Amino acid sequence: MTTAVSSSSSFNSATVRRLLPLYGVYVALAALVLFNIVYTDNFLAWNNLRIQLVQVTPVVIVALGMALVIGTEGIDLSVGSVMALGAALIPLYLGYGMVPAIVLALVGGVVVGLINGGLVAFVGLQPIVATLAMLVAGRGVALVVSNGKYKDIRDKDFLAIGTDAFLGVPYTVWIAAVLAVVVGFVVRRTVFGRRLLAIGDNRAAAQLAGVPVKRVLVGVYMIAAVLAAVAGVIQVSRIGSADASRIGLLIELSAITAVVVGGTPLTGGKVRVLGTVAGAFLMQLLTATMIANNLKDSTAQMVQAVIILVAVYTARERRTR
Amino acid sequence: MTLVAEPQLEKAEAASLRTERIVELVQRQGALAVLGIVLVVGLVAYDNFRSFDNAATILVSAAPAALIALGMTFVIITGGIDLSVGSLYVLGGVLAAWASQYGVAAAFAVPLAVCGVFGLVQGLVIAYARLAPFIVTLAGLLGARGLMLALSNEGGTTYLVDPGAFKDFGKGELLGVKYSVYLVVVLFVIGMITLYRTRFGQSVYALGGSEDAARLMGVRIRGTQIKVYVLSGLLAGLAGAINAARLGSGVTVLGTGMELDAIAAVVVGGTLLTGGAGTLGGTIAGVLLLQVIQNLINQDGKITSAWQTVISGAFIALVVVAQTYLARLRRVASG
Amino acid sequence: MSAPDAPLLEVAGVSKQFPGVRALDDVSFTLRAGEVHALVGENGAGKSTLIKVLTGVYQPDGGDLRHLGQPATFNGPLDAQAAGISTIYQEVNLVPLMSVARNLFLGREPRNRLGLVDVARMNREAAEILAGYGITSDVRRPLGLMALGAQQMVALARAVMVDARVVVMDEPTSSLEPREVETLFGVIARLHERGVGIIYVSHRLDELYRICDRVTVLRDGKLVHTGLIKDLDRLQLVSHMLGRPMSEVRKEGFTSFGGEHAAADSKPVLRVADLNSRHKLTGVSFEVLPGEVVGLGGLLGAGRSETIKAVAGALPLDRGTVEIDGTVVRRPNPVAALKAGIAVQPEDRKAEGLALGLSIRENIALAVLPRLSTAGIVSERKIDKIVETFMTRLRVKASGPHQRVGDLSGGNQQKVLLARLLATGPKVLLLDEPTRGIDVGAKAEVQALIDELAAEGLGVVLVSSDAEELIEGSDRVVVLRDGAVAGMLRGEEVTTEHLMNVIATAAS
Amino acid sequence: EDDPAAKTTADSSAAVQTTKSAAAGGSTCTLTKFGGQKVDLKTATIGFSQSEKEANPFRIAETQSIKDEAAKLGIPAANLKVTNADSKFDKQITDVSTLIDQGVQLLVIAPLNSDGWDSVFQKAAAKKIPIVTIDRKINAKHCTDFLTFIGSDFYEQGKRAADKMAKALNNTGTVAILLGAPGNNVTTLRTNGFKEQIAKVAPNIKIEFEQTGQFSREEGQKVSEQLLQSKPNINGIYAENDEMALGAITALKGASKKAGDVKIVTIDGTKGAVQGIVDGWIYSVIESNPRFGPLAFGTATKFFNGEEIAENIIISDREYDSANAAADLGLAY
Ligand SMILES: Nc1ncnc2c1ncn2[C@@H]1O[C@H](COP(=O)(O)OP(=O)(O)OP(=O)(O)O)[C@@H](O)[C@H]1O
Ligand SMILES: Nc1ncnc2c1ncn2[C@@H]1O[C@H](COP(=O)(O)OP(=O)(O)OP(=O)(O)O)[C@@H](O)[C@H]1O
Ligand SMILES: [Mg+2]
Ligand SMILES: [Mg+2]
Repeated sequence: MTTAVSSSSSFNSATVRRLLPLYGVYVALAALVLFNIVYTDNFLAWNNLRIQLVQVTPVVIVALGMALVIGTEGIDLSVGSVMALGAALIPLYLGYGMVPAIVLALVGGVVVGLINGGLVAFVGLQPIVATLAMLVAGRGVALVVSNGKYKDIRDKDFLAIGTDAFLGVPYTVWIAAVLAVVVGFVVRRTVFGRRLLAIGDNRAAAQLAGVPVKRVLVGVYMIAAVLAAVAGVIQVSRIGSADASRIGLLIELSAITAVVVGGTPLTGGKVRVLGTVAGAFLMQLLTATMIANNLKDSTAQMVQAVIILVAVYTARERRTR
Repeated sequence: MTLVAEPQLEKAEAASLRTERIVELVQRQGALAVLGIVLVVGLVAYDNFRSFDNAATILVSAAPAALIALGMTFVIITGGIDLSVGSLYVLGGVLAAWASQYGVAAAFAVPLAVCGVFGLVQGLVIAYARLAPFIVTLAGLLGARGLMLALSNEGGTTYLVDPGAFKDFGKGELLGVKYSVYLVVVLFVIGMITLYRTRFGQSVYALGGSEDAARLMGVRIRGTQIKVYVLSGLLAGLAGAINAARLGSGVTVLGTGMELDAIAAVVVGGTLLTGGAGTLGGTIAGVLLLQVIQNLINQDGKITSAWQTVISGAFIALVVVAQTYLARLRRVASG
Repeated sequence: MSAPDAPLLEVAGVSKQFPGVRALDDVSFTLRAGEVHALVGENGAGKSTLIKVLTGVYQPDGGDLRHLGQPATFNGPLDAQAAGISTIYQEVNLVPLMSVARNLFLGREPRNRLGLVDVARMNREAAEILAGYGITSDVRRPLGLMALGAQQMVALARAVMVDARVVVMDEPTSSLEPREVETLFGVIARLHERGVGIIYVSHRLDELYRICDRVTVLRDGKLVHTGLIKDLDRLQLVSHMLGRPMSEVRKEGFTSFGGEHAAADSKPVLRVADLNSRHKLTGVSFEVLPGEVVGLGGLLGAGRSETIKAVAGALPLDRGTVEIDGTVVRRPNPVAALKAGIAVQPEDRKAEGLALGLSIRENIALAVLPRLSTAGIVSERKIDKIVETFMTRLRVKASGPHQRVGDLSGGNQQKVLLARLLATGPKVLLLDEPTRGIDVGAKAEVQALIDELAAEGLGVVLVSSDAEELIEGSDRVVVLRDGAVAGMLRGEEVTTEHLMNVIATAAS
Repeated sequence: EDDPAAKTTADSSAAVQTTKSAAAGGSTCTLTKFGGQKVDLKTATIGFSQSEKEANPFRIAETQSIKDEAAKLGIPAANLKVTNADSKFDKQITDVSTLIDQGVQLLVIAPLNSDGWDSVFQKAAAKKIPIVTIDRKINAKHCTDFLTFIGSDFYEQGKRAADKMAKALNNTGTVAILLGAPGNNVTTLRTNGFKEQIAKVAPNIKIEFEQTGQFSREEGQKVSEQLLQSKPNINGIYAENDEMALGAITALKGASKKAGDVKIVTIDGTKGAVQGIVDGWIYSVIESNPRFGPLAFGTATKFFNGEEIAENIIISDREYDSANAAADLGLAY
């Protein structure tokens, strides 16, 4: 955010200082894994790992989109509501089969993404405001769509997404993994990815360099919303019911935490996809550790607060100071 | 020598300056304008909306939110954000109810002290570790809630406010209006003086306007940052305390989403989330606007809870979009 | 206190290291009372860094700082200010959203008996003070609405307002128009009389010779010369700065522009007709032939930058057309303009030009990504090739293509920006202050490059506040005033005299 | 699309609440003692403040039951003012204040929290508006602050759940509790009732795990998944509402457990949970009947007719187990 000022850099710890922000999240993750291996029963059992993977999936998927948005120096608070909307849309068309229902849910995401992106890119609202409004209204729409009630899902094919596995790894985890790879590819290797980073670093300059800023921004918010909708669909298939009032509640905070802990600065111009995934895992494992060790809710929340701070502190950018 | 600018301007420029001023006024007071419209609609459409009691209810209900938004305005003008206020609000209420057994002074002092320290710690981390306020106060949100749960036996124990001066404060009225409303008014006046007429206030604007420039101009960046987060913490704690006095107990199930409501009120009031500009008058209008909308929804009584949420969200978007367009108009008018 | 003849400020053997750069290396510097001390050097020589060390913004890694003969440490600009050291930093460092008066008085607002800021008095005094600098706009309006030059004057007023013993000016004239420069020099003369020590940084040599007593030359963070300025002629000074023998340094006083280029009978490559934008432009029209450099002249705020932006599609237009090679650019926006072959170098390279957080490579490739990709996937090989080509051609000095642009010196940043423009293979180049804030060496290179590009058949529109540069560089000059064309100089008329004439008659 | 109204009316006769002990516990209150005015419900304005969004079966059934009963009594729809606090306690206080300002003559409140109603009482008392609280009790002075509480005994529900668990496990085993939302007195009472009864009747049952599932299916499932990893030998799960129990079932299926491997006892009596008994996944469901309409309006009518009203009107909740689940599925909501 700012440049320059005070203090000097010393050389002896220079390498550590340079590498810690880059790999801090992995170090923390490794430390937590070690702790669990020692203190948590059955931690290394495949079943347990599978559960952790499955549970972290929605956060990972949402955080991937969030990372892109944050890369443009934006933020998307509406992802939880989009999950709810996606979830609420599923039962409506499940009667026509699984595919139309999923497509409809994703279209819901596209629409919200268009609105978010439109408000940010064309109207010029600050992202946090635009998506805050959508956070409130989006869940309302989800509730209206679902008529205020949750619906139990009985469609076997659809539920299979949440329960079945391929090569021993649940479908949902495959989906998240593929999405992570795709998003990573988009950021590193595509025109869209480069442009997104340029916009995050200096929007005015990107504009004058002929980057179609508005189109890219709308695209980014749309991807974020569609990913959130995917997370919503996965969540429904896992729980077996679509509850618009609950699904995705507060997930925006988890996702933002995962992104930032993973080393993507909130100031834009940089996106670290693998770091984001690791950040999500770190937070997931943290919760799991505390539940497994039957910590009280109060303690759990305070511990989480401290760990977030420490993780972000190590991951922060230290250039020029 | 006095202001010599205007006489020298050509006629056309003078005219454009005038339209600019008008647009500027409308934009700055946009929330107030919308509030006016909404009030008129309410007065015309709903009989019960017109009553004095209803006005008093709106004011009393808005009091805690107004205090939180007051602190939030300072924070947002510096370009920061404080997500911890909702948790501090609950924590403040629980502490006030617990401390009320030691008298009215303790009932105010304990929540102020604890929430103030919470704000201080956040401010220190933001100023010295230079972490993003969003993340620091997000951690603060969790930490304060955790502390509140720990103090209340995981939320299971609700401390009741002791009968006495503190409870009387919650019940007391002057001219049919609760004391807390007067307290809020007084604090807003002090807040305005602080923001517009003290050096600290100037440094708040400067910090949000351009941190680098402010630093080079000799503004104590860290000091200012720390102070606004302490202020925000104190006000959230105080809001919790006056609410506890009103409710008669330290309710533990409060405050979720309160931070977003406060941010929405501040933004609707015309304060820029990017910092550097904003007014407390706008914030009051923003708080009241959101409260009045709720009230009107209740007056109607037939809007389902799902639609209520849709309306609230759409309304925030509408006001902010309108403001953005007005701001743009103003920029065009001023060249 | 201290010995009366002790230097105001003194540093001995200071060093300052940034990641990857030794910005200052064992530099010593002395400022005496009542002297105007020039601090010169190429871009990135360490001038701004030295100033920031002197004023407490940076803590040096090593070396001593003495203030009035006493060892001192400044823990921030506030400390330095308290010690009577005022600074005008290189980039205008004021708060755009705050009012002019509040900016002027920030941190030292007049207060009434209650200790509250006395706003009425503050506004009154601000208006009085600024009137002394020729600024008459409403001090209650946000500073950001003022022109850059006026903002610079506010910064100057602010720095001089207090009883400063030392005033530091880092390139104060880079955004001032001639009249304002005179005002500034008047202020400097007054300060000089009062015995204030002034540190003056500028790339404009004639200014140095006009107002400075002594000069210190930095090169690559090292002190290479310090002494009386009258003992050095320009050639010697430039040779110190560049670190090249005098014989290699061009004769002083001339730009590196060559002669005329345009072939008179060719069709215009750019035709701008009747540009109108409310409050900004009224009926601006002109043409540029292939191989021609058309200068835009005028005072600050005349609408030169606005014209450039309008042509580049970055300013909403009420009316008007932009034609490239006979084809009208429809729906003017930066993307369409770029497609049509218009490349623009904006005035403020940090705010609008470069993505400072990204690498040189990514900046150069940014505008041409579609050409370097298939089906939306970029080809790293193609990027490498184009980046290498242009880094070599423009002689960008950097540790490599992956260096962060924000860490480069001003001149090299400008070259990266130009590289990005050229990479798009434009037909028309719009250059807004292409040599602002870059050193003599880089400046010469950029000017030579403009010549070269014109010779290759590009149409160039050049904006420069440096009259000499404008006259030397342009084949024709379109003079603007208040957003409208006030006159046109061509052929023999392209002289400083004529330019001043047109501006003066138009302004009266 | 299913129509909840139609369904509720269809089985309303069977599923309607019955009081357990009309005069159990506490004092009684009459119109004269309370000091209010006689009001004819048919023409009165009545306020109903709902605490949570009508998104789960309990809240849906509760609000619907109030509306249906009002319609049945011939109260014009415009006279029944309904507000929803969206789980925000501050909002509920404001909602009720607004209802009082609108001149309601009877308040039916489903409170989000038991404490914190001082300002509402102050206001309601000034206008002598009787307050009937349903499903959760408000801690306050009877006949001054409020008229009556109609609802279940949550502590008793916990105890009954404990009895069922003891029976299911033959008095030995390890049990996990899926707690409700923290800070909620329903959670507290259902937890205390269960724990104390277990300690009394089956001291060999160990409670090894207590984590909050926030009364939600999603959280219930998540926590149960973690539970099944760290404590794979768990014998029973006590879920403090049906939603969390349904989440736990999904978790059990995911961990390849069979129906009946882990005994689940839960509270509420939603269709999904009772179906769970039929399917063999749930051992027993203690009901918490949300159909407050008839009893609430009936009590109010009696009150305005001058009859004595008890402080607590505790309803007798059904329980479902394998013996009656299939037959009584229609009674579930
Ligand atoms: N905050 C910083 N972080 C890293 N490197 C820096 C920083 N500030 C300056 N530098 C580097 O230090 C060197 C000296 O920079 P400085 O700004 O002092 O040059 P200068 O002489 O003022 O140049 P110019 O004429 O362009 O203003 C340059 O190489 C620059 O890139
Ligand atoms: N003294 C002034 N007070 C307020 N506004 C001014 C003043 N002078 C100019 N402006 C405005 O600032 C803008 C500056 O215009 P512009 O940047 O196009 O000028 P320019 O000729 O390019 O000068 P520069 O050399 O700074 O590039 C104009 O739109 C003008 O309305
Ligand atoms: Mg410099
Ligand atoms: Mg310009």
